[in-house]
Amino acid sequence: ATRPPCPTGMNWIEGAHLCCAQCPAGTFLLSPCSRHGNDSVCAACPAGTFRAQPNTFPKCQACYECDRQAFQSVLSNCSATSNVACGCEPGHFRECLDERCSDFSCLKCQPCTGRLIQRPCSAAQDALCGSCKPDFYAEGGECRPCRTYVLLALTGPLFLGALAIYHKRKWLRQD
Amino acid sequence: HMPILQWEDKRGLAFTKNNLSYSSNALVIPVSGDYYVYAQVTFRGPVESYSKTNSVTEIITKVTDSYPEPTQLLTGTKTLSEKGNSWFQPIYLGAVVSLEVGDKLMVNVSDIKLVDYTKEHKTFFGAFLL
Amino acid sequence: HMPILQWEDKRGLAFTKNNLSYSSNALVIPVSGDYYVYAQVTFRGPVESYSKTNSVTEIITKVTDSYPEPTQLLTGTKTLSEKGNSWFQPIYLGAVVSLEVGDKLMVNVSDIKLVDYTKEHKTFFGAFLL
Amino acid sequence: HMPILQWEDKRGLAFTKNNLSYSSNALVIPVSGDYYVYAQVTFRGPVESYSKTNSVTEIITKVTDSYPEPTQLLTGTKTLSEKGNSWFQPIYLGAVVSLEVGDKLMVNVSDIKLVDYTKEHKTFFGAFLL
Repeated sequence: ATRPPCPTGMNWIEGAHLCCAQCPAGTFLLSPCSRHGNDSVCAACPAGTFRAQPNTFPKCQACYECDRQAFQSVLSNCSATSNVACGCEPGHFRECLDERCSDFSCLKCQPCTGRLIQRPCSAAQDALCGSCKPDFYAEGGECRPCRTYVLLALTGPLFLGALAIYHKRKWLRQD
Repeated sequence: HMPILQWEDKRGLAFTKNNLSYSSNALVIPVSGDYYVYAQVTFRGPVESYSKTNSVTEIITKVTDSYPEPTQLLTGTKTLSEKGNSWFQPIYLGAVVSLEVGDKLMVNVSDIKLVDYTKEHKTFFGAFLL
Repeated sequence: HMPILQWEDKRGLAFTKNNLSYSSNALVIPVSGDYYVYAQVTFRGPVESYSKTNSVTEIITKVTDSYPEPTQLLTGTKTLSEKGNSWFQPIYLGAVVSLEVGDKLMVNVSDIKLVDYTKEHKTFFGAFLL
Repeated sequence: HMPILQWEDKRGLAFTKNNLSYSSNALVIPVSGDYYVYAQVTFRGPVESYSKTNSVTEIITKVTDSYPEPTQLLTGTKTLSEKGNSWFQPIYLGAVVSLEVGDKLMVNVSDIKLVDYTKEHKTFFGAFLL
């Protein structure tokens, strides 16, 4: 079908066989123009749909939704002229599925327990954990607090004490 | 029964025509004949407060007024081996089936919480008369 | 050659349309033209006395009387990563192919023992003229 | 944008029907109407000097001359769990979409280096008018 080029701001409408004015962003072409081209009938995009650019489409595009069950959060809601924008909930970072990151999962930030944080967790990437914090020692890939033996020393007497009371009460109960 | 998916039938890419209609989460067959029926469900996980899933299933079923039990027309079932981290698994089904006027077509899934409903081009369902 | 699947075309869902007929495990083309050909095979394992399988393959092939070698029309092949425990894996294929009257279509699989043929809605094969 | 696959439409199996034509890696729609559009891409890896891939994505997109942004029609995205050793993964997509004359259909992939284009029966793309 050979189509005459349309002036800027107008598109060829196959059905009407005419160049019609584009509808503004946020609207769609409800019905084509009549002969003189700029009386296109445009209507607002219904809720849940949008058009980011001037167009002569018969429908608007359906908004995406943020994957709330997979820890995504809404950065900005869908409007008549823009799709929804999704991010990750606090404590999660984005793992992109392709370079453009149009699809991504939200993964839990690693806690870096007992470690120095070289780079805090952000929306774009996980935390980077450093070496063990002072007073922590490395064992089997984990960082454990050094003062555990001090702790034991303190709890020792308490523990023994508790045992004594327990026996005393049990002994009393047996009379 | 496995949960039934609900569908958007007007907005965006969705449409119904030649009086193939959509009501109470089923495609309703307007005229008897052979139809190519198809559906894709994209499953994804993990989702919070959720135990490990080791498989996902999608079934296209037919319900006929004259027969109480739904008939399973097409089934796609896949075990998952993505340990712990986030996973995506699309299942596509499509085939020719012989249907009667008034028959209802539905899509059942093993677990509705695992369905990626966020984009219309990842999970979709349709049929056309041959 | 890879083993060829046999098909049940009388009972249940399997059926033939616009006088496509199955004979000795092949779909016979009654009139030349462009067909949408499709097949799904659900594989499952492990199967008892069976060494580890690390991939499954489904191929829709065409045999023409006038040409000795079968032509591979559509292929779906998938590696398996389910270590040891039980797995299932559907493979769906479908496309338009140009066929001549008398051509025979068949479905070959990498290993017939791994095919889940227990339910006709899990493993199916068909075609329709455009 | 994600890389776009190029298609061979003269030799071998790939062909165009009811005057659908390929030009500069797109399927050009000759007449407005509802089309069943389908594509399969077989991905395989690992590819030499290549960092770990943990997912593959195939998207069928529509480009309209008069609109600056492509529309995503169908998407298949799958995470990979085959650690290190060689893997292959087919993704099939197919559905009915409403198209206008002049619309262009393309197949985008997450990573073109992972596409197995060696055999046309493993990676294919087409459409037919209903």
